[in-house]
Amino acid sequence: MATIGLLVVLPLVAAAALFFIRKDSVRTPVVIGSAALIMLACVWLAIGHLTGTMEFYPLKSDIITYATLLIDVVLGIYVFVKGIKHGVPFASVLAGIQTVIVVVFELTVAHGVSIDNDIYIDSLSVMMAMIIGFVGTGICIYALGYMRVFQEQHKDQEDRRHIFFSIFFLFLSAMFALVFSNNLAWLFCAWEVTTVCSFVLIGYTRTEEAIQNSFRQIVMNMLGGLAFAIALVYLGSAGILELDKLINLGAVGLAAFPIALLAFAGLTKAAQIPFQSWLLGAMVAPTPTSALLHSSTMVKAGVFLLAKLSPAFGWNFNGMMVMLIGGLTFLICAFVAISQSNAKRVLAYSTVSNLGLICACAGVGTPEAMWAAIFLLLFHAVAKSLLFLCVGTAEHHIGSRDIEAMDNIFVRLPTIARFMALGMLCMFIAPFGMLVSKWATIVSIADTGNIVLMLILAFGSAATFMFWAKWLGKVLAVSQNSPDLEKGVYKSEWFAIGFMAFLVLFCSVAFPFISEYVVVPYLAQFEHFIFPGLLPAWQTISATLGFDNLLIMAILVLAILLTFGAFFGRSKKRLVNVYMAGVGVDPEKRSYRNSLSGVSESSQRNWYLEDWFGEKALLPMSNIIGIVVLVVGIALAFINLGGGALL
Amino acid sequence: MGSFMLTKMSFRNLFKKPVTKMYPVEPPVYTSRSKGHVVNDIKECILCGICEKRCPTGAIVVDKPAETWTINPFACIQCMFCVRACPKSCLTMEHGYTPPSTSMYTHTDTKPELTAEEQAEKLAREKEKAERLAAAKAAKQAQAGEADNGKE
Amino acid sequence: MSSTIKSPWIIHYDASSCNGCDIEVLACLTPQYDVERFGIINTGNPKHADILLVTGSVNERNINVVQQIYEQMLEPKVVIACGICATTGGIFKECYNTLGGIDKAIPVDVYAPGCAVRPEAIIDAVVIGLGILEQKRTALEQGKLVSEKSADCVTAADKIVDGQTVRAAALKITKG
Amino acid sequence: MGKKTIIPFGPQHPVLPEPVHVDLVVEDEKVIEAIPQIGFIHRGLEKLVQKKDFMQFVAVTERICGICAFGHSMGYSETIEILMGLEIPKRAQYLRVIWHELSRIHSHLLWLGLLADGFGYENLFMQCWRLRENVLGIFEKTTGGRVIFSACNVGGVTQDIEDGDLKGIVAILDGMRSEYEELLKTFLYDSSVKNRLSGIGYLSKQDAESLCLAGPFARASGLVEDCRLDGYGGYGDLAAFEPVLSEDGDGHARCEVRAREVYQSMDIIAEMVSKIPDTPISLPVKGMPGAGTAAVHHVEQPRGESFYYAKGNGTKFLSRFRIRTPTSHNIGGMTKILQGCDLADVALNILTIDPCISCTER
Amino acid sequence: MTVLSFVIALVGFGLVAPIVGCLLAGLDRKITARLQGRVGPPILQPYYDVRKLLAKDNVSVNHFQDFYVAMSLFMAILAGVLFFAGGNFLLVVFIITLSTLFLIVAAYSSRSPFAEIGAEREIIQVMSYEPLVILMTIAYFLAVRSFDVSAVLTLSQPIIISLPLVFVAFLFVLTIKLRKSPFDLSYSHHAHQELVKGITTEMSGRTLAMVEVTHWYENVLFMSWVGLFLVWGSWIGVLVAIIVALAIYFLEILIDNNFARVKWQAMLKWSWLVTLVFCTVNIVVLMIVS
Ligand code: SF4
Ligand code: SF4
Ligand code: SF4
Ligand code: SF4
Ligand code: SF4
Ligand code: SF4
Ligand code: SF4
Repeated sequence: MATIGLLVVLPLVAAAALFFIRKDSVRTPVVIGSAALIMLACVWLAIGHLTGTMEFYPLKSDIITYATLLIDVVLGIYVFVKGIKHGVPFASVLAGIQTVIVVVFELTVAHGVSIDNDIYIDSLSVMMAMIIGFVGTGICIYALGYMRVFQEQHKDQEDRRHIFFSIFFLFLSAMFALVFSNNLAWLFCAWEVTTVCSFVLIGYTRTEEAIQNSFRQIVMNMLGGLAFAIALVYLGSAGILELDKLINLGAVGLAAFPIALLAFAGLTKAAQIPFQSWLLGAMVAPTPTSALLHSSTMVKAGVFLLAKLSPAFGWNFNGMMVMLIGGLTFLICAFVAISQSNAKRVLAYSTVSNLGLICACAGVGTPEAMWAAIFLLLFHAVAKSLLFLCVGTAEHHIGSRDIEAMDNIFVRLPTIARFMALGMLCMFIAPFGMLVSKWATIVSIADTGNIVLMLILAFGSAATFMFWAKWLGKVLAVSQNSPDLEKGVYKSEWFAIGFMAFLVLFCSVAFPFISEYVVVPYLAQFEHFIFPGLLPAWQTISATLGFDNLLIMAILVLAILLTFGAFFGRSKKRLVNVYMAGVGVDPEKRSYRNSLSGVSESSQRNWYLEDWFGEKALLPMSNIIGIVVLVVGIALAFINLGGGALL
Repeated sequence: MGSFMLTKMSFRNLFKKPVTKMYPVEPPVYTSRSKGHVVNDIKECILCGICEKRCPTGAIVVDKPAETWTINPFACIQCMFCVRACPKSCLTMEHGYTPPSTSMYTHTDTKPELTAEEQAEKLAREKEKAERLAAAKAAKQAQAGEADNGKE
Repeated sequence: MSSTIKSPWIIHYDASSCNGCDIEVLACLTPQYDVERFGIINTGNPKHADILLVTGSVNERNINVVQQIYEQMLEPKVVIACGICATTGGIFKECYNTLGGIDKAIPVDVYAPGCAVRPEAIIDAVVIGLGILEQKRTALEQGKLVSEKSADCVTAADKIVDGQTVRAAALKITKG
Repeated sequence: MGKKTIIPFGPQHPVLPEPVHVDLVVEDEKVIEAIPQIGFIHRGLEKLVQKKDFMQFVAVTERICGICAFGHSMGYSETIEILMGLEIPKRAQYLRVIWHELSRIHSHLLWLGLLADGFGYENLFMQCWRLRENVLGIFEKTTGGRVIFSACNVGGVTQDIEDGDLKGIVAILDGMRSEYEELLKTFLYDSSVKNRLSGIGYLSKQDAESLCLAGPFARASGLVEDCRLDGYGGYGDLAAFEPVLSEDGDGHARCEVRAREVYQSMDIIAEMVSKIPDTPISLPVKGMPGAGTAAVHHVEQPRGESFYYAKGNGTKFLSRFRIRTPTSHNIGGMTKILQGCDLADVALNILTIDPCISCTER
Repeated sequence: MTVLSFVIALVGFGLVAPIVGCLLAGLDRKITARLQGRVGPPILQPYYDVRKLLAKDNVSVNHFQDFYVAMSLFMAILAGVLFFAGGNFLLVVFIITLSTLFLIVAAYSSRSPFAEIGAEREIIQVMSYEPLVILMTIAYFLAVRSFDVSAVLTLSQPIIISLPLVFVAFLFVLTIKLRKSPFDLSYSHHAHQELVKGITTEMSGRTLAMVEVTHWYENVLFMSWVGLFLVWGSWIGVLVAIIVALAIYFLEILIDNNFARVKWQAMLKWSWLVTLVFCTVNIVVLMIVS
């Protein structure tokens, strides 16, 4: 309990301190020190609670409640003012409405509701805390070096790194608060803080594009926030303001409407179709921001909420809505990712796609599906952050974030390229985590016999294979000697990247154990209210997935690591030149005698299949479908499921 | 439109004996006109050198003093110009190509040494020829003499 | 007898042939002659090929190409000059842009004459080439190879050159 | 996306029977630029007229190209015959037509095979070449050579075909018909073949006209373009001659035109055999091509019009000999159809014009 | 799957599969030749080829390619072993995909324009067949109620009875997996394609030999997938499976010899369409019936 407090307060203090620190020499130790402390606190928390059952803490602190109200109001005013200033009145309107609702709600309805438990701990939230604590802080450390280079390369911009780091830690604090709040009002407050933090971070560079995209983000997430606020009012008037109670109600169907609204909020935050564009727009921000948003904060808050709500889904309209939106997003964004050549955009689409899968799993709501969702969340966090950090560093050293520019990066940035490849492997191929999680998804879907999801999964996986494999190929292409550009990479960057790589491998190897000792016990507590007749969680997973299979995967990971360590690049073969149809000139450059008797360089560009899978080809239609599904889903929840009964 | 349109032929092939000529297990089959390599019946050859002049690739070299007729089979293009040009018809285009080899070589025919009989015959022929020539010369002179006489 | 001579993969390059020899090389692959009987595949890729069949003579333009293809082939390898143009330059040897036979560019192991070279001659040439290939393989195993045609290859191969031994060697391969 | 895929296509490339080089710029698999280059087979044989006398030179012209070998020796001989005012005997004219049309059959079958190989239909390639061996067999039987057979020279032909053998040729060709029918159907109607050929490399009739295309390439775009219509040599005695045309202008049309021309050639041969008169097969050539005389001539080769120019100077050496070959006409069309095609169709598009690099570069 | 069955499968598949695969490949070439009216090579030709390749000079374009190819071979063997040990079918599918990925990466690593385009096409091929393979495993689960391969042996009838359309769709993509015309886009054994030798352009000698052997293992594995549809809890099932698998293999050879190579667009479109229609119909019917 105290650790939780510590986890929320520590980063807050760091944020406050960093706001006033403008010197690198002071900032570095502060960041590293707070990061270390946060990590320690996480470890401490894990030792106590990782495998335990759910615990609740009645805090009953009015001070915190008023503080949250205050924060909500401040945030509302901030966004309101920004919206006016930058000519986006819509954002101001949303912020205004939301603030008014919340203030009225807190001062009237909420006051009358008694809250039993404000804070809870279960293994899922501990796991989330670990992700935030390790991955999030790792990214903060990475940002030290990265932002120094960034500032050097953008001399024209005012040095606002103190704000940057301050917001980073604030973000972490909010995330910690978010994963442990049982009090929905508190949760809402943390929710809004993350929205505004990412708003600030996306707009960090203050370029026109950045500001425009930050507003797209805030508008879309304010929509979600509004839904959240309405849900709060609705629930408050029914006397329920606790997450666990809400979830327990879920299956009964009375809370269908507020849960639909919360799911909507989760979907916006998780950047699901039709809201995917805000996350794509967020790519204009410096890479640590993207890494943070994608791996451990923001979008993870969205899927975390959905995963929490998951037991309340299932074969009801809400579950259907979440599942369809998630499935659609998974499929479409995986396809669209094929057509992207900007590395960060590929990562973004892949994130959206993966989040879609998590949402779909959450929507299915069976124990295996939840199991899959949780692991997808975990592996996505570690692998994606690794990838973002690698891309960021690569960008600084090769001067482009285009995949095509990464040609021959294997020789130019040897270590980065290898780590990048590791991250990619983890994203889409057995025996690494993401795929094993996807495996569980397949199992759960096969179990429920949901043909639509089956098809989505089958085709989406194929698309996933394509966009990763071609990028991977580009990264692993070898020429015999090119300059090594890795010299200038900062230690902090190396540390963060190495740390993420370690996490990726650790999770992959420890997979079976995480499953057995952390996730399965978590799921076991829900067995009583989902699908009566199905086996309890642990047994279904062992029957269909099998602990031994997980073990095989883990052993395979180890075996691959060992063989790579032992043999990779150790071939003794004599090197020869590449085949150039008989007219090769310089094998290093792949040049050849061309048709004008000059010398041309041969090159290879990946396939993007723009006509088939381009944004223009796929997104408009899917956005429309997404909107229709959302509208119909929420409307059904409102009309059908007897919203009145609860009131 | 349709698919598998070649299948009938494929099945026919499958159950028929393959058309493959089993060279080199079976020797090659030549037609009566098959062109292979040029052979000189050197006994008949008079080393006139016409073939050398007509050969477009310079594959033939005739060395009159040494009494040799040489062909470079790695330069001959089997055009048969030489065969058609030979006044003695001693060149023939034989079946069977020059076998491939690890090095290029030439083939030389030398006019064979004559046997005693042939020698005698040749001598006799030459003698007769000389006589004939002498006679002709004499006759010509005689004629000329007559003509001179006539003029006078 | 090693597998090397049971699986000679070829690559064909048309240096400056008139097509006459080219189509005969191709004809070798087709049903009537079917050199796949001997395990021959037309790979079209120097890195996979054991035997380089060159047709036509070399000129200023293609001499580098011929050399590059040859260099990109892995040892053990054999070059067969197919046709009169490839052996001596043939009727074109006096042309201003013709440098002469293939041996002007790369070491040639077997010369197959004929204008156009007959499929049977190509088969014979390959059979001779196989003997050389086998010797080169042994040399390679013993670490004695060799990108140039080594002297003992020539003499040893010469021994099996006359028609009879060629036939005998070929029979052994096709039956064995 | 700054970067483009740039591939050196050829000169050594398994899909190209002859060395051509194309700088291909490709996006995904779409060709956005193709710059061809030739020159790998240039020998400079036209200059050989100064070293080989005009009678010998027929052996050189025959080796301009090993596929239309006979056609080139015939074209050359006829040019010289025009130059020297020779009227060769009818039997020789007819025999030339027979060999020439046989060459066309062998050339088209060869091409059909290569095309099949180009779209990855190995079996079809094998079957085309299997049938083609029949024609090569006829060549060997009548002349002794399989591909280059020195049957033509200035003044006539070098060897006769007995009447019995002529009947035999017709019989062999008739025997081929039923099997060829199966191949033809496969080429024209098999869905997988159509899938590859239909619609690729389209050229309209206007394009064909403005690009001066020749031969089947032009005829496939609906252009009536066939030198045989001029009735030179034995062609003048044909009862009727209608070029095979198609209006579609795509790869499939080119395939169809050539495939159907095989029947046409078979018919021409049969007609020639039935009409062939019993005259000598050559006439003695006396004298030299006169000084200052020049002649032009054209011949319809399997790939289209081949154009000859010869100029005499009173000696046995010509002072000039020039050829313009069908591929020189057609290469403009090829570059045009390569733009925007798929990488997988590059080889096919190159093949459908049936390029003759050997004769083009000489 | 027990450790014992794993060990037995390891020895059995590890040793027998290459022999069977080699013979299948040899048979393929022989029958192909006969269909074309040729004599064709000896049945053991693939074996000679590999022996020959092993004797070639030891060179490469970089120090990584042969490692990737070795990994590809290793994964193919592992997939087969897991399959024959009666392990989890999905696991087998994933591992064989991993094997393909290593091959793709090996091709990329060469930085040869032809190999790289081959790799891109291979990716497209994976993309074409992957949906079906995943749906097939799901259909298998629906029919057997287990992902374990060994579970078919407990059935009273072969699963083809409940999954006929899935089987047909599988045959469709089998052509891609066996790298047969019309779908031999990324590389084929015969040259004359626009990519020289596609993926294997830069592989030579031992590396190429490994690719060939991988292909043998893969072929045996894929043919046993065919067999999987036909076995049930009786030894006759195994017999039937072998006969049908051989018949299917012949069918594939026939298809190989009767089709022009298609372009990737057509491949993707057709295989997805077939997958979508056949699998959906079959699975829906299956779910309604059961
Ligand atoms: S032309 Fe005849 S006779 Fe004269 S040298 Fe030649 S072969 Fe002898
Ligand atoms: S056949 Fe022709 S090339 Fe051969 S020697 Fe006679 S004239 Fe010369
Ligand atoms: S040898 Fe004769 S057929 Fe062969 S390329 Fe030379 S000229 Fe042509
Ligand atoms: S003639 Fe033409 S090709 Fe020859 S050198 Fe001059 S410009 Fe170049
Ligand atoms: S074509 Fe004519 S001008 Fe050109 S090089 Fe040959 S002889 Fe000279
Ligand atoms: S077009 Fe030219 S190169 Fe091609 S076959 Fe005919 S003559 Fe030969
Ligand atoms: S068109 Fe081509 S193939 Fe035909 S004769 Fe002319 S050069 Fe030879």
